[in-house]
This record gives sequence, C-alpha cells and structure tokens, in this order.
Amino acid sequence: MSHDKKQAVLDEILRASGVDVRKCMRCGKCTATCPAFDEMEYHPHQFVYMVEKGEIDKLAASPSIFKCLSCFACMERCPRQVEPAKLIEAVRLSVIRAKGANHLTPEQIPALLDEDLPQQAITSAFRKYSK
Amino acid sequence: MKFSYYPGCTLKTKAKDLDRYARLSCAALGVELAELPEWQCCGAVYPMAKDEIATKLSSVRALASARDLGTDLVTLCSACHNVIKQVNNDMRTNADVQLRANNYLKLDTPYVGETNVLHFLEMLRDRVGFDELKKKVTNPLTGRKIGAYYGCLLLRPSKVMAMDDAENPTIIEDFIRAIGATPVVYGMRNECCGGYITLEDKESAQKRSNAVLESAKAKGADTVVTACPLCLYNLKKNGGCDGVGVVYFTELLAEALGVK
Amino acid sequence: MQRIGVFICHCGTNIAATVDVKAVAEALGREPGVVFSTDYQYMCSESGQTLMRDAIREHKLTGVVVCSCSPRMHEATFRKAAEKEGLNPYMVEIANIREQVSWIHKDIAEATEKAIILGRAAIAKVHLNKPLTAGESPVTKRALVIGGGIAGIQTALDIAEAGFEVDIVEKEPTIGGKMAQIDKTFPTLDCAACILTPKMVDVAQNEKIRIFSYSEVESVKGFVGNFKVAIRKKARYVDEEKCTGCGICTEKCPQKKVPNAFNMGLDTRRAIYIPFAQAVPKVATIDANYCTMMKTGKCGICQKFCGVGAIDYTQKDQIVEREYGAIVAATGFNPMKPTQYDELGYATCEDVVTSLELERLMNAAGPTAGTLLRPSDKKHPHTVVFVQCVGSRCDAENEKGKPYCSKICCMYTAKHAMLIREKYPDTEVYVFYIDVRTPGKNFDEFYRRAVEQYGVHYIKGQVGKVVEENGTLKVQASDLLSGEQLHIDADLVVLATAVEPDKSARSIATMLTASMDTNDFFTEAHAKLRPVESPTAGIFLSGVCQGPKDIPETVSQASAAAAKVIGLLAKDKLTCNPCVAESDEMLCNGCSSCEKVCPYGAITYADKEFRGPNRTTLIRRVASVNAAVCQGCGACTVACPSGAMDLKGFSNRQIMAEVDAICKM
Amino acid sequence: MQDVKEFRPKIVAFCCNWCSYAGADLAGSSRLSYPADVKIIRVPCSCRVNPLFILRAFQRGADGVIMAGCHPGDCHYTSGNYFARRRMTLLFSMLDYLGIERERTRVEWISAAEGAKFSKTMNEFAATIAALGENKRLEDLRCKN
Amino acid sequence: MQELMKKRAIELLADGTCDRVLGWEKGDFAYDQTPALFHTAEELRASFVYNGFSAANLSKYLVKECRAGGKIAVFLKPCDTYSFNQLLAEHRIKREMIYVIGVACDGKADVEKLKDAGIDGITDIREEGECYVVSTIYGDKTVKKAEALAERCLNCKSRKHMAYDELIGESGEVVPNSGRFDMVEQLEAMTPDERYEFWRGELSRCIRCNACRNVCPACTCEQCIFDNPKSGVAQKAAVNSFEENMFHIIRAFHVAGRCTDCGECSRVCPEHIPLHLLNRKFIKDVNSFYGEYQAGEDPAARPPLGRYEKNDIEPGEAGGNRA
Repeated sequence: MSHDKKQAVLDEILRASGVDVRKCMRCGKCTATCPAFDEMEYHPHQFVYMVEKGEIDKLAASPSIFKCLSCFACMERCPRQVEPAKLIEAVRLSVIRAKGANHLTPEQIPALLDEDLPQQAITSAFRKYSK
Repeated sequence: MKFSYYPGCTLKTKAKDLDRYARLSCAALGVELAELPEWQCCGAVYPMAKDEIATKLSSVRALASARDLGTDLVTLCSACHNVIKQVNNDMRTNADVQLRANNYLKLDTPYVGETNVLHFLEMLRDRVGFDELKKKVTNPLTGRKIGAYYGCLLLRPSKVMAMDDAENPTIIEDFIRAIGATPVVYGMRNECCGGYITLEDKESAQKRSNAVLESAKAKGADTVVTACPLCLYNLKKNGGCDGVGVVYFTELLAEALGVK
Repeated sequence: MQRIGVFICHCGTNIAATVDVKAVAEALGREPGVVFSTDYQYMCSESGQTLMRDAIREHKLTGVVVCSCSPRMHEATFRKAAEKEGLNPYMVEIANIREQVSWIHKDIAEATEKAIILGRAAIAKVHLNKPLTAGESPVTKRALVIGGGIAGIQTALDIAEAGFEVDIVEKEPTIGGKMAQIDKTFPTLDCAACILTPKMVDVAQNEKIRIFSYSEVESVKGFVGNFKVAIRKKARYVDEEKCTGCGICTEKCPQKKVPNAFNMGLDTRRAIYIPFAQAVPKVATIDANYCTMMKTGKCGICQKFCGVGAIDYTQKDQIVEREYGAIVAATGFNPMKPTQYDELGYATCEDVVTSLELERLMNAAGPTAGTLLRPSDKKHPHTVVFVQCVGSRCDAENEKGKPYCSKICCMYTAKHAMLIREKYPDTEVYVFYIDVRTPGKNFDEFYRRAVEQYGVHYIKGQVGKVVEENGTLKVQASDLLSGEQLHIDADLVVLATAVEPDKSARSIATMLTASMDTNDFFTEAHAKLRPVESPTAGIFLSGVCQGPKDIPETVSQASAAAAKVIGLLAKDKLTCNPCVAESDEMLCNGCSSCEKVCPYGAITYADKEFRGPNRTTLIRRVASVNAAVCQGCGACTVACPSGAMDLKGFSNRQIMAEVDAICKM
Repeated sequence: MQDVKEFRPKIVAFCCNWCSYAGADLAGSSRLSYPADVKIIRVPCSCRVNPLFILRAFQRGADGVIMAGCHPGDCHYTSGNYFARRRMTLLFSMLDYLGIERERTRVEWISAAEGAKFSKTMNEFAATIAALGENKRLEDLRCKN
Repeated sequence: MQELMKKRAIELLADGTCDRVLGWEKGDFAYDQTPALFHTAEELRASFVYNGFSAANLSKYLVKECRAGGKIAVFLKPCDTYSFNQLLAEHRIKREMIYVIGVACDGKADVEKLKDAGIDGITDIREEGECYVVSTIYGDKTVKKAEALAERCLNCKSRKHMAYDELIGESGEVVPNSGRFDMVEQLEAMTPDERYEFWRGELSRCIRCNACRNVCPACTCEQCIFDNPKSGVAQKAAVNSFEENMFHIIRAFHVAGRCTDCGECSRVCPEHIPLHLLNRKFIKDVNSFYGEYQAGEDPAARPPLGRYEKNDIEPGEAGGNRA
C-alpha cells in the first residue's frame, strides 16, 4: 500500500472508531480481560498500539479481526476509556469494505447450522463477517 | 401498565419459549405488552462504527413507533436490547447520527431519542417492582439454587445500558429472590459465552461456555438463567455441564406465577 | 495635580525587543501630570530601583508608574522602593507590558502602541490614587491542627517545640491515623508502631498540645491571626478525665460482634472499645450504634465493672469554642473501596483484599496475630497476586477512578511482596504492574531487592478477571512482555487501591474557605513556591490532604507547615491589606445589600446622627467596614446602589479612569 | 478606490487578580498570543466589576467587553464570582432584551493555570467582535474621535 | 369606601394612634391626585379623597416621614404593601412608627385611556360594578373598567395585602397567572433588531425628568449616583441615546431583585415610556433563573442578588440569540 493510501485507511479507521489511541497507557487490562485471547493473533492492546504505529496492514491481514466477540469487556474495563473493541470493529470494516469480500458467504451457512442455532447467531455473524 | 414490546426475530423462531413465558407472566402480572406493528430485525449486534447509519435504522423505526404510541419500549432478548438501547443513546446524544438517520427515514416527526427503552427485567424491577412480583408468586421456587447469567450484552457498556453495576450486578439475583429461589453469585456471570463465534469455531465457544457453567456449578447452582437465546444455545449445546440446567428467566417467572 | 514619574523597563530584551521603549517613554512623558519619564534596562535591579528613588526625590514625585512585567511579579518590589523614599507605596502602579505586550505580540508598532495605552491607563489611575495605610490586627498565639495522623502529629509537635500552643482535632477516638494501621514501613522495614507510638506519647505529654479526640470542627469564623473555631466533642459516653484506659470494660462488654474498623473489619471488637493498645488518649469509647444499653436501655455491664465510674450513658455532644492564629489541615486519606472494580472480585470474594487490609493481616496486633492467613478459611496462602493501580491513573472521563497516580502503591507493594517472601519462602508472589514508579532515596534499590533477592515475579500487565472457584482464585491476566494471557490459581489477591482524600476534607475546606482541586485535594498557594500554604491566609496544609505522599514526604511537609505556622505566630501583629472597602456614610442608605454579599462578615451597621436640613439632626442607619476583616474583594461595592461603598486602591473612579484611557485612542 | 481603514475593535477585559489575571500572565510567559486589541484591567475579583464599568467601556468606544474570573467554586474570596455570575447574567440578559448584540459581552472563567484558555478565549472573542463590527447600539458619539 | 376611610382616619388621629395620616388629595385636576399628609380631622374632611384615581403608592413617602418622628398612619393598597415590606427589609422605614391601614383596591383608572375614549373635562370618578362612572363637565359618562383600567391593574399580580395593622374592605388573593410577563415575552420573541428598534423608539422619548426615579419606592438613595458629581457617572439630562440607555439600564439594575413591580414608574412617565417592561424583564429572569421570587412578599427573604447557587446558570446561557 502506498504511504498516502495507508494514511487514508488509518485516518478512516480512527474516524470511524472514534478511538483516541493516544489515551492508551499500555496497562494491558483489555487483553487481560479478553475472552477471545486464545483465538486471536493480535490482541486488543496490540490493536491500539499497532494502529498508533500505523501497522494497519498486519492487522488487516490477520484473522484476529473476525475473532472479537463484541462482548464489550475491554471497553467497559479500560481505565483510560480507549475502547479497543471499537478499533477492532473499524479495522474489520475497513477490510471488508475495501475488499467487498465476505468472510462468510450465504453458501457456507447451511453446513454450519444445527437445528437449535438461533437466528441471532447467523445475523450477528453476518454483521460481523460481511459488509 | 402498558408497554410497547419488541420481541425480535429469534423470539419468533428458536426462542419462542422466552417470548411465550414472558407474555403469560405479563398477563398474570397485569402488564400489557403490545407488540410493535411491523418491527424489523435489529441486526443482533450493535454497529460500533461512527459512520454506520443504515444498520441502525430498523432500531430507530421501532423506537420512533413506540414514541408515536406514547409508550415505553420493552425488549426481552439481550441482543435486541443492547442494540436498541445503544442506538437510542446515539439518537439522543450523537447529532450526526440523529441527523443522518432522520434524513433517511423521513418520519413525520424526527426521532431524537424520546423513547425510554426498558429491558423486561428493568420493567419488572422498576415498574412492577420485585416486592409486588413476590406478592403475585403462587408457586415459589423454594430451595432452587439459581445462578444468574448476565452475559455481556445486558450490562455493557454500562454508561449506556445503565441497568445495573456492570461488574457486580444484582437485578437478576433480586429477581431470583422475588420468585422464591436462592440466587447463586458466581464469578463468570458477566463473561462472554462465546456468542456468534459458535458458528465457525465450536471449540472456542465450548471453552467459554464451559467456563461459565463450571463457575456456576462450583458455587452450587442447579440452574442458570439467561435472557439471551444465543447464550442459552451456547451454554446448553456447547457448555453441557452435568447437573446444571439452563433456562430462560421468563420460564421460571411463569412457573413461579403458576402460569407455565 | 499629581506629579507622576514614569519608568519603562527593558527587562533586558524581554520587553525592549518588541516594544520601542524610548517611544513609550517619550509618549507617556507628554501625558498630563507626568513630570519625569525614562526607560531603563532592568527596573527591578538595585540600580533600577535607585534610579526610581532618585527621581522621586529630585522631581518631588507624588505618583509612580512602572511599565514592566506583571504586577504579580514586582509590584511589591517597586512599592517598597518608593516607600524608602517616603512615597506612599500605594501611589505606585504597574503597567504590565511584558506578559500582556512584548511576550505575546510580534509587531513592534502594534506592541509599542499597546504599551503606551496600558501606560496611559496606569497614569490615569495614579491620578486618582490616594495614599493608603495598612491597618494592623493582633495574632492569637495558638494553632489548630485538623487531623491527628502522622502529618498532624508532626506539625503539632514542631509548633509546640517552638513554644506555641497547639490543639489537635481528631475525629477518631485516638490519634495515629493510617500510619497506626500499617505494619512495616518502606524502605527500611522498621515497624510503623515502633516509630509512631513514641511520637503519639510525646503529643500526649506535651503541655503545649491539647488533643480533642473523637471531635470534629463545627464552624470556622474569622481570618488569619484571628480564627474562632467551634469544635464538636462527640459524646463517647466515657468521661475522659476519669477513664484510666484499664480496658476492663472492653473485656466485659457482652456485645462482641462489632466490625473492628481499626482492623479493616477483618475481625470484631466490643461495643465499648479502645481502638488499639497504644491509643492516645487511652480512653474507652462506646459505639452507640451497637451498645445494647444505648439501644435498649438494658445492660449497663461496663458501668458496673468500671472502677472509676467513668461510664456516662447520658453524655451529650459538647461544643467548645477556641481561638487560633493559624489552622493546619491534615485531614489525610483513605484507600478507595474497590467495589466498583468487581471484575477483580473484591465485593464477592473474601480472599480479595486491599493493601491496607493486608497490612492488618500481617500485623502482630492484627486479627491473625501476624501470621498471614487468608480471610475465608484462615489458611496460609501459597500463591499471592498483587494488582497495582486499582482506581488510579484512570482517564478523567472514567467515572470510577482517579486520574492521578497514588504514588505510594509501588513501594508498599514491593514491601508486602518482600515481607511475604521473607516470612513464607514457599509462597509464590506475583505483582501485576503498569509501571513501577520508585523515585525516592533507596526506593528503586528496594524494589530491585524484591525482584532479585526475594524472587518476586513482576509482570508488566494487568489482571482482567478474578473468579473464585472451590476456594481458588482464578486470576486471568495479561503479560504484555511475553504477549501471553496468564491464568494463575491464587490463594490471595491484593489490590493496591487508589488513595483518596478523606471524605471530611471537602466540608472542612468550605469552612476554611480554602480551595480544593477536582479530586478534593487541598490546593496549595503556589505549586512550587508555596507548597504548604493554602491560598487563604492563615491556612496551611500538611500531609496527604494536599496530594498523595509517603511517610517521609508527609513528615517533611508537616514540618514545613509547622515552620510556616511558627513564622506567623511569632508575629505580634499582622499588617492588613489596605485595599479594603470603605463606606461613605453620607451616601449610605443602610439597606444591608452589601452585608448580604460580604463573605467575611466585615460589614456592620450602626445608627448615627447626621445633620439634617434646617439645623435638625437625623438618625440614619449606616454601614461601616471592619478593615481588619475585609479582604478587599469588592462584592459590596457593586451591591451598593448608591455608590456609598467603594474599594480603596480599586475605586469606581480609578477603574473608570482606566476604562476611559484604554478606550481613548 | 476609497481607502477603507481596517476595523480594529477595542476590547476591554476585566480580569480578577487571582485567577484570570494570573492566567493572562501565564499566557504571556507561554508566549500564547492574542490580539493587541484586548486590553486588560485588573480587578481584585470578578465581583468588583460594576455594570457601570461595562456600560462605561461601551460609551467610551469599546466594541466588546469580557469579564474573566476564577472558576465557580475557586474564588479567592470564596463567593465573589458566584455573585458576579448572577449580576452579569442579568445584565447581559437585559442588554440582549434591549436589542444590543449579545456577543459583545462575555464572561469566562479562567484559572491561573489556564494560560492557553486565556489566549484561546481572547482570540475567539476578538474574532467575534471583529466580525460584529463597530459598536453602534451602545455608542456615545461624543466619545468617538 | 372613601367615607369609611376618612372616618377611620379621623378616629385614629383622635385616639392618638397617629399624629398624621398619609393619604391622597385632589390635585389641580380630578384625575391628578397627589399624596398628602393630613394632620387634622378638618384637613381630612376638606380634601381627603379615595377613588379610581387614587393611584399613587404612598409607601415611599414613609421614608421621609419616619425621619420626622411621631406616628404616621398610612393607607396602602395591596400592591403598595409589597413596597412597604421591601422598604422595611432595607431598613428604610421603621415599622413601629407606622400604622398601616390596608385598603381594598379593584384597580385604578388610566386617565389616558379615558381621554382616548373621548371623555374630557373630568370632575370625579366612581365605581359601579364592572364600570366606572366618570363625572365630567359635560355630564356623567359610563365606561367599562376593562377598557379604562391601567395596564398594571389589568395585570394585577396580587390583591392580597402583605402587611397591615387593620383593613378597610377585603384583602384578596395573589393572582396566580397575572399575564404581566406577556409583553416581556413578546419582546423576547422579537429579533434583536426589532427589540432594538422598539426600545430606541421608547427610550428616545426620555426627557430625563427623573419622575420615574422620584416616584419609585425602590429608589430611595440618599443621593442618586446620577446626581452625585463625585460618582463619575452623574448626568443632568440625557444628552444622547447612550445616556438614555445608560440611565434606564442602571436604574433597572439597581432595583433588580428589589423592584416590587408596583408600576409607578410607567404611571408617572410623562412620555408614556413602558419602563415597567425593563423591571419586569429582570423579575422574569430572576424567576426563571433563580426560582420564583417576589420582592416585598417576605421582608426576611434573601434577595436574588444577595445569594447564589453553585450551579446557577452561566451568563452565556441567558438571553441569547432568539432571532
């Protein structure tokens, strides 16, 4: 990605998330409280730090962006009101908006279903995985 | 006592029990739940990005329609509640969202967050009153040891949801006491069950759900109650913990009121 | 007509680089009444002052305008210099052409023009200045110290040492404060009681010091040198004079289930109690909330057993009025209750404790007699997790926590970790930190010893969740350096919670008219140069009430506050601010509008006889201002519709003259 | 072409000695500039500011008047700024009622530590007044030169 | 009514309750009554008058009378008792020297309105039900009270006496929604330009006769700042628009929180400037910013400018751009 384009993506992420990454004091509470830690390659505090450093490419390429459970625990417990979940969401959106590609397609769904699975799960997943 | 009621998609399909027992209980409690006409799916997760407008519109429609009816809006599914309450907060406090949503919807009267959104539990606590509920219990669940499972969506973000202390909540415990059972407080009651990740990563969902149920079991719970269909699914399907049942809180309510 | 001298200071190049000082001197020299005008490199220097004094003498100046830096900087300097030459100091006015002109403007023409206008305004004011003389007020040679912790104790001892009387008002039944609850002190690890209790005894035995324990300040009136304070001695239902502190009552009292606040509620005490063995005064107190006799009128066992007849169930609160020359706030702190951080389990898990609770659990006089046993099952913990910064360093928008660093936690946690490892080498100790902050003599060395000698595991990261399961605290935390999420099975979790000012501080500050910051710490008069004084004259600050501090810092500040108090009490008289309000009796309507807005109660009314028309006399109610009490805010001058009330040094005419001069261009 | 003289507003700033005047000093020592049109008059407290002074300033040709004092709760004299706040609230409301531009008068609470706020406030206010133009509604032609 | 009052005044003089009575007497014209002191029964019989033209608020005259000593009886209408209380609160009069006779009032006629209705050559006025019967040299004319009452009486705030030693006629009640702020609200709803034009139109007529000040029961300063050469703001006559504004703004400000809204200022203004609209603006603002406050209701109440709340509204929030 060119420098300008990268900057534009970064700006867009910061704007869409409304997160001020400079507020982070690197305490690691977000990562300490994250239930999806084991599934993530980059963890909430790394999202904050890497966005601050401008390392969007790595984040965008990582499956981590589809692992956040949106449980809001990191947002609730962050002592600096950084709200990492919003940042993860914004990175994810920047990826799926740019690619137009979906992490999950309707064709894949039937294989994943079982009879008890509530709609809610599918709707949520679609919201999270696709545009 | 009359409220507008937003059931949500899941309550019409896989989580009919959550809805049915709520309606039966309300009848017993003298609460009228008037289902909103023509409600649409809330989307199940709150769109956090500041520039997401379209995904919030179905919630705004529901909110505006409750406003036009002049009633507070009661929700039951945790996910719907979370989405609608957060969107309502945006409509109240975020001028940009307010403007753009109204531009899309072209309502007769622009919606600016007038509606009061109540979770069914809040309605029980703040409008009916747990003391009043207790008086109407005909079949107290004496001796039952019940763990409240809040999950994530009922309480967080606490500034917006403003239902209870996000880290040390009491609303469901007070509810359990009101229906005559003994609440069991356990550490994982406000941790995530795994949510929609179950769709592609069962293992992860199982890990989360097991942790919740084991925590409840360790504290001696025989049953765990939830307000969320997805939580129920995960805990039941993925958690599978011997001796701990998972039910909707409305089911116990209906049971205690003798209308199950 | 005044004869005014104008002096333009270059302030090196600070002013002269941007303001054409010669042009200013020339322009102002042409103003009516100005008989001398010059510029000089440094007016505040010895030679600059000499220049001014020479001019006053040679040109028979009646007024002086110095165009220089802010009057907050050198107004006093120039006034003193003028006074030495026999000119009333209040005939000197400053035009601030540095902070308000040269430092903020770049364009020389513009800056010069503004400097001239500000000079003209000052000249216009001086034309209306009148010589003012400061009044004097006496000084009551006694100090009040509010709070009897180590800060209050040290301040009181130092003041008494200098020969002045001191009263200590302490709301608890004993002095000693938080330090009395602490087990050992860093970085020397000597026992807190061993160094504190001798000081407490010194206080008790010092003839100059009077302790009002179990007492609170009720009201404060007056001003520097002349405070009148009402002290509420709360009823302790025990006659302090008679009680010998034998403690028999505390053994016989049948009400045994009172949470023991001294031990942070970790054990129980009786309804009649002496907080701890070395309490000063060593006098029993009845806790009326729990006493069976007080609640039901039936019991009376303590009275029966008291050999000296000290028990008095009918005792009432008593108000004592005392006069003071100076007041020291030493209201201290409390560690925050971490209930709102229940992801860490404090409210729901017995074995999650605060650091101060741990102090009691480690203390020989504590609930476990010094053996570290965890509260739930009284078993020895084998894995202990410390969590730093609970409630400290939060974003200002975060309603739960405090935005500041509590300063002492890093060090006491190192101490705790070290002590546990020393006493129980089989115990693993983890400390989760954001930063380890150890500035202070021998402090970092101390922390390193904890790591290197004692093998304490310091982990950069935070704890995200504590869940109790079958007697084990499951700690989920981040290790930022390894990028892992840790899961530790702990037996005890210790939270280093934020230091917060005592709840009583806000109301005391209001009574003292002392200002506070948004965190309810007292504000100092100057952050760097007057750190132990409140901006309100005669009010001094000691200890954590001004900001988080450890013991050595508290003691230094306590002594510094004492030195300031001694300096004040050593004076026989205080010079008052001469810029006070004054009522023109001929114009006064006696309507009381001014009285209602005076924060100092400086205005009184009297019926006075005046000459009426046709040789009659008439009696009118008129206001008069007590110049010693008036602080010169001017609220009354605006409340007065008739213009009878005016402020010396800032009179209506003077301010309007400045307005006129500024607007005239 | 006619030579149009650039409008330079006259602005009087009443500053309390303890907070806002000190804030102005801090703005100065931090080199935070604001227009030279702003001239400060030091008063002991915002409660010393008489509505007469404000009208006087307008009469003598001021185009804007701002009063700055300690933040509510921080008054050196404990209550002065509270009284000042009520007085100015009523006065400003009256000026507005008489159809005099509301923006010509302003009250701001600026502490001794808020040099940046002082400079920002004065810049803003000067810009507002410059945009409003000359004070015509409360002018005294005799005082114009 | 008039005869009852006269009789009672004579009794009070006779039994020593007072040595003089403050009331109204006929002026040059029937409608132009003036406040007067009556020392004897004869004086009372000769010229005491009380009717629809007895509009003057007598409370202010007590300031001077209290200095002269003795004991004064005074007739006060309900609205005058508010001024009376306010003067007491400000220690301008001495309660023990004054015997207050509260008199009922159904409003006073505005002679301008009568004249506008074509009634000239007025010699007397009397009330008959909802009408005034005005005697003129051309015979009696009847006019509905609603069409003849002064504005302040149409919007009467209270028919209740706040203080009295005895009553003649009945004391009524405080009028809950008097409508006295309607005009203020109308002005507030205008654009600033419209308001400016309105007030220029009004205040430019001011001839600085000082009648408003001299009649005002709140303006009892020993010396008014506008008369005091040492005050730095003295002005004899309003030379230009600024001074017109200045005088009226400062006068309104000086009586803010003290003005009882008796309406005397507007009544006596020879140019018919609605000065009461300035005072009412402050009263309305005080009510809405700091809670309901009626000067003169309770002499012990703390005036709005003599107290504060920590969360008072900021000056920037008041007024504002209602364009």
